[in-house]
Amino acid sequence: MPVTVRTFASSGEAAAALSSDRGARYLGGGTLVMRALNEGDISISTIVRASDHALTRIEAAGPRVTIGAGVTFARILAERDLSFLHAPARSIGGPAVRNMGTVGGNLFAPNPYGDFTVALLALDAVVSVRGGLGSRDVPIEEFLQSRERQTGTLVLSISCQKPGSAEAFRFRKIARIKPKGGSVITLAAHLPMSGGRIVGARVALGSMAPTQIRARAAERALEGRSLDAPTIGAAAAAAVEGTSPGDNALASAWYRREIVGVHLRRLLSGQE
Amino acid sequence: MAKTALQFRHNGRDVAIFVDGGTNLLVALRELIGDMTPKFGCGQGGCGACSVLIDGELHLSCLTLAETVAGRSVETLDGIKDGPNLHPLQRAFAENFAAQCGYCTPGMLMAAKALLDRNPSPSRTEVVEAISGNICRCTGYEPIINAVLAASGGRARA
Amino acid sequence: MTRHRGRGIASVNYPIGMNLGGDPSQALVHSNPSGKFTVALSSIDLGQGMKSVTRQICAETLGVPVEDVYVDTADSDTGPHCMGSFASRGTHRVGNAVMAAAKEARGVMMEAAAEELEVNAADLETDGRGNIHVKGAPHRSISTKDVAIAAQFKQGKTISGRGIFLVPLSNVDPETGEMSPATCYAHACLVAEVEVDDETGEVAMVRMDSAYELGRALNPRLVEQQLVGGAWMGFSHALYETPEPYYPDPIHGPRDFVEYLMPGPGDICPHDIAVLERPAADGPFGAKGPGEMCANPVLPAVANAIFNAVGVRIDDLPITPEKVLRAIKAQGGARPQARR
Amino acid sequence: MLELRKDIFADERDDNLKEIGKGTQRQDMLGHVTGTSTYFDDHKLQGMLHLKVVRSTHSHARLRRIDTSEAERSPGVRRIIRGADVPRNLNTLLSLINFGKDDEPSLAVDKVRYKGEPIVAVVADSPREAFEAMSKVHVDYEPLPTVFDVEEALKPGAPVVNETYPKNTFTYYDVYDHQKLRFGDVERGLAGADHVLEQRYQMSPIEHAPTETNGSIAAPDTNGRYVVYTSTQALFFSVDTCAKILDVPSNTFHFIGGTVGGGFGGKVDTLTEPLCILAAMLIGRPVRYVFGREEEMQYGAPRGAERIYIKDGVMRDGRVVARKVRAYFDSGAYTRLSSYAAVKCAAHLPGPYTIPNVYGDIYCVFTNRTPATAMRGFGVTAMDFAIECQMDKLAHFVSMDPMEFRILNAYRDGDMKAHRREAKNTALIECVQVAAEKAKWPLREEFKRASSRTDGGGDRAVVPPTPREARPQPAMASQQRTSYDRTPAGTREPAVPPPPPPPPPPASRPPAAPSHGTTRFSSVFGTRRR
Repeated sequence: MPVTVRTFASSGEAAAALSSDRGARYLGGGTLVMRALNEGDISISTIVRASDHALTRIEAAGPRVTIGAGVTFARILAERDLSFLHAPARSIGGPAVRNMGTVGGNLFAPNPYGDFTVALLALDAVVSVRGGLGSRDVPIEEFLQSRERQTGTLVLSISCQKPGSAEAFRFRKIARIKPKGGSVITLAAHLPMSGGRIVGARVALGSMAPTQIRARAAERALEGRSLDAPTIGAAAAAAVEGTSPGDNALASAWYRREIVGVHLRRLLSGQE
Repeated sequence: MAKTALQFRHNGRDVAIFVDGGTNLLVALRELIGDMTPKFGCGQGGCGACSVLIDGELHLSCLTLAETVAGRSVETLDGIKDGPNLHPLQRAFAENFAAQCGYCTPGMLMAAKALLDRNPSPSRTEVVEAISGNICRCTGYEPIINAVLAASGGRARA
Repeated sequence: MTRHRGRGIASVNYPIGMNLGGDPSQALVHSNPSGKFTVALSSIDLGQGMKSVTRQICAETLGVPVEDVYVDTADSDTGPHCMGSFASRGTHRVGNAVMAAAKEARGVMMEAAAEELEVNAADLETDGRGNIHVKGAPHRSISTKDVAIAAQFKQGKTISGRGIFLVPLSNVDPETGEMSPATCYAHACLVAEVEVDDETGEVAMVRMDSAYELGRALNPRLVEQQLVGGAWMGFSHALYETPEPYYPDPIHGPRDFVEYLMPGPGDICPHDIAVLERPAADGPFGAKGPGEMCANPVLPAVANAIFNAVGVRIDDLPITPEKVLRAIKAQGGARPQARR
Repeated sequence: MLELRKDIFADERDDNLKEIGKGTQRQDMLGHVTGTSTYFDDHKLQGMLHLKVVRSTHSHARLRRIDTSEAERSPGVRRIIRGADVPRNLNTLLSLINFGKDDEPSLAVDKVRYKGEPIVAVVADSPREAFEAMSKVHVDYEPLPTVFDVEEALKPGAPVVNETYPKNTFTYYDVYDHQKLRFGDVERGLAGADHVLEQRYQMSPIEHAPTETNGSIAAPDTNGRYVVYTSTQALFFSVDTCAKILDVPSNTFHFIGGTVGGGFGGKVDTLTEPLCILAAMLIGRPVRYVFGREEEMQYGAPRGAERIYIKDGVMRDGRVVARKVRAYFDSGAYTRLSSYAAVKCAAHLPGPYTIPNVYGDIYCVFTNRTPATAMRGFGVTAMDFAIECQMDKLAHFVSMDPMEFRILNAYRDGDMKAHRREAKNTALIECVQVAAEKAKWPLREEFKRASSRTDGGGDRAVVPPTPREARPQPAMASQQRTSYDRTPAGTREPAVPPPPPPPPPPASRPPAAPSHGTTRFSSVFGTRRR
């Protein structure tokens, strides 16, 4: 049976169609769903699309930015007000994938993908989703914990606070292949400064667990301190705490544990 | 099973086809329109051999649901020649021996064109970034990078 | 200082062609009535340039412009037998077959020309621009086109030739391994410079300098394609590639080009190449074959460079950051060797 | 950045050629840059069907039951092909030249020997319908113990991977479980050496990763023939392999190929053509069988991994006097071409060096992984890696410059190689010298002066006395290694291989003056001995 494609004008109808049909998958940029179809995933019987403009809207003028789930990485790179997200956006795929892949889709991308989501996790983003029972806002961390159960829901947008300054947010993807490669590990750190001290440190890691996770021990080592060598050393030493990386084709769990501290130290101290 | 009617511009020409649900643009172009210039390399978005321009933007046709190009403009390697004259990028690829088996070449050329259309005189780093989604197993990339730089240089002078 | 540079070398030779059940290839060459030639093969062009190099060999042998030759391959109805495109045999084996076929066709062409010019064929020569003339008397000349027309419509000759190149089977002595595995050998030496990060084990290529001896570079541009692309594949094998990352445990095999690692355009380095030509007695115009051996010296040269940089020996391919890091930790830190 | 060093060996060349040596544009370049070069998959045939293969999910298992009844009824399915439908469902590629025994089915019947082995082929109107039908093929597996390590596979009691070779090794000359190389007395050489170094090297498997995956299109042609568009890199190899498996005359087929999107050795195995043609024969419609990328990466044959042990004896002055090699080719579950890789590997010993005592045992070993095949540098790449890492270690060991160390040991014109042929037309020394020059790597005068054309031969040209070993009795039916003509299986007469051709006469030039005459062969730099 060929796949059925259903296109809706509103995200509401799309969400309803999605939650009512086990075989339905929402088509964002296509990088996940179309690949699955090409590779013979017959569990997908329906493709759901929505032409709702809200899904591709960017509100970035104020201190809090809201990005529609259907916004592509290319559009984020074209948006001056989103410069803090340019590094994570640039780390995704090659130019074609950035023209196609969306912020919403990245939330569902399994290892070794999903690098943009690492940045959103460090930024404490909020994910607004719409399920059968209407819309709600979910903290991204909670969203990721329950990601497997989210397939029936439609992500509408992601929102987060803009970092106070360029130095306050740092992102790095460690890949074997340059300039486009899968993640060995991905790191993002949000270090809001107040009076020379870090207040509300957030460190997020990709490929260090089944989903993107926060490095809470590293955050504790940073919290309330100034970003000096001893603090950075302590955070780097704590980076591996609470992680549960796996082996895959790109690197082993052992290697990921070995280098996560090194790369966090380099990221925080601004080394290449 | 009903097919969906689909109309779009293919290399400056209006085309109309009927597609099954779930048909990707690569299959539509190759099997329904007969444009064999985009190639199947992986169907996963990893090789870039199927790269085309949609409304001037570089896309992977194998990951593009055919229906989504309705009313839009799709450009493939088949459309970049100016009548009988090769596009400067095609000339530069030839002059720099930037093709061996030739299978990645259509995608490489479209990725390079997407770059030069926006940035007529890119740096080497920008060229490297622009072709980073395209796999070449033969050349080691150096001749391809040189070809794109040569083509852009040519344009800058022109 | 966490990044260390090192240089390593390797030198290799490579056997041209296989020898199993004999190693034949055939070619057919014929002219159309306007003196344009077609070479019919069943050999494969995988990108290595089979169509192009045999075209040049045919043109040189016939003494006509390369534009007057077209190579048609591969069709089992029209192309004569060829073992295939592997074992670096294309240029050497198929090239020889094309050369033999072109010689035969040239013989007929010269006979036909001699009849038209009323001279002895032995007194004629080709100018490579589409004319045949009497040695020392360029004005007594006839174009290959007119020769072809005369042969076809007046003399009733076919300007065509058949060629085969066969390396007969050499049996292997089961006790000593005595055999004739190949007829000639290409050679290479390569110097690789790398940079090793002793905190992460990452290895970056810095540059390569190499010398390859290939008998004869029939087309230097095609040779360059092979050597540049082959060296890329060489350091790709050395540092990145494996379909079984935990070999011999078959788990976690890559499924796509993100998981199967090959260096990208951002990982390549300058490569300065010298080509030496010591003609092989049995090669077409002395040619051997650059296709395979170009990658071989890179693997050990990179491994040796890593030792020179940080003092660890990784004898297990690919040399991943993990293996380098484990080895550095095992020896208690990087031990840079004498700078070369 | 390619420089032609015309100054070197100029006296051996005629450089007054018109076309040869020119950087003429490729004949196929215009087609490549316009996208009009025609690959196998660029043929659109009316009513083309799609073939996909159900592959084993186990690395080693008995097939208790293959139930295709539900799949047969699946929408769009034209035919389900099983092993019983394949006329000659057992083959080995090199049987075309009578090397090795048929050991691999096109579709598994009783047993699968690697994960991904084809079991059933599904032919349907669309890829989607083929995928749906594949999910309805039910295979009942009885898992068997597996072996993945080449040395484990050789141990007594290891699981038998491939019953055609019950010892998990290819059989050479009906007698040996490995390919031998014997030249001189390696044990004496090692005993007499100042230092002995033994090391283990492990090559990885490698995926060819051509941008165009393996595939073919087969269609009924006029007059009862079949046209086949193919990605093969060995056209007649594929024609004759298909003729054998499908048990029809080779002129039943019209193969068209020759323009291939990269091969590197991965398109020699005729992986798709036999089933594709069989489907076209059974259904009477054009059929297309193209590997997906994951299929290409995991189940398309890779370069086989090799494990190599090298034991070298070296003198303080840097001369390598003995090299003993034991190597294992991981052939995977079937032979394909690895049997020949071992022969080519043995012939390559001891590398481009003149070493008076060389000993090699090269095994082609069967394990429960995807069968390996040829790849760029076949049989040599891994051995070069091992030998050249070893040479670097030896140079370090005797504190010699690695470049000078190689020049010292390099083979030269007139030397006797370990496979008992005279070295001719050598140029290793010159390559090292030029590479050193390019890399601004200092060499001492005497090494800059060295030449491949001098100081070879003489007592380096003789075959040293080599101890003979007792030859065991033939283990099984004889294999011919004769010419390219196939007698029907079963009726093949055991044949004694003809005697090997005599080695060429030793170099006629007078022996080089032995420097101090202290060792079995005169070192070019004997005066440097400490």
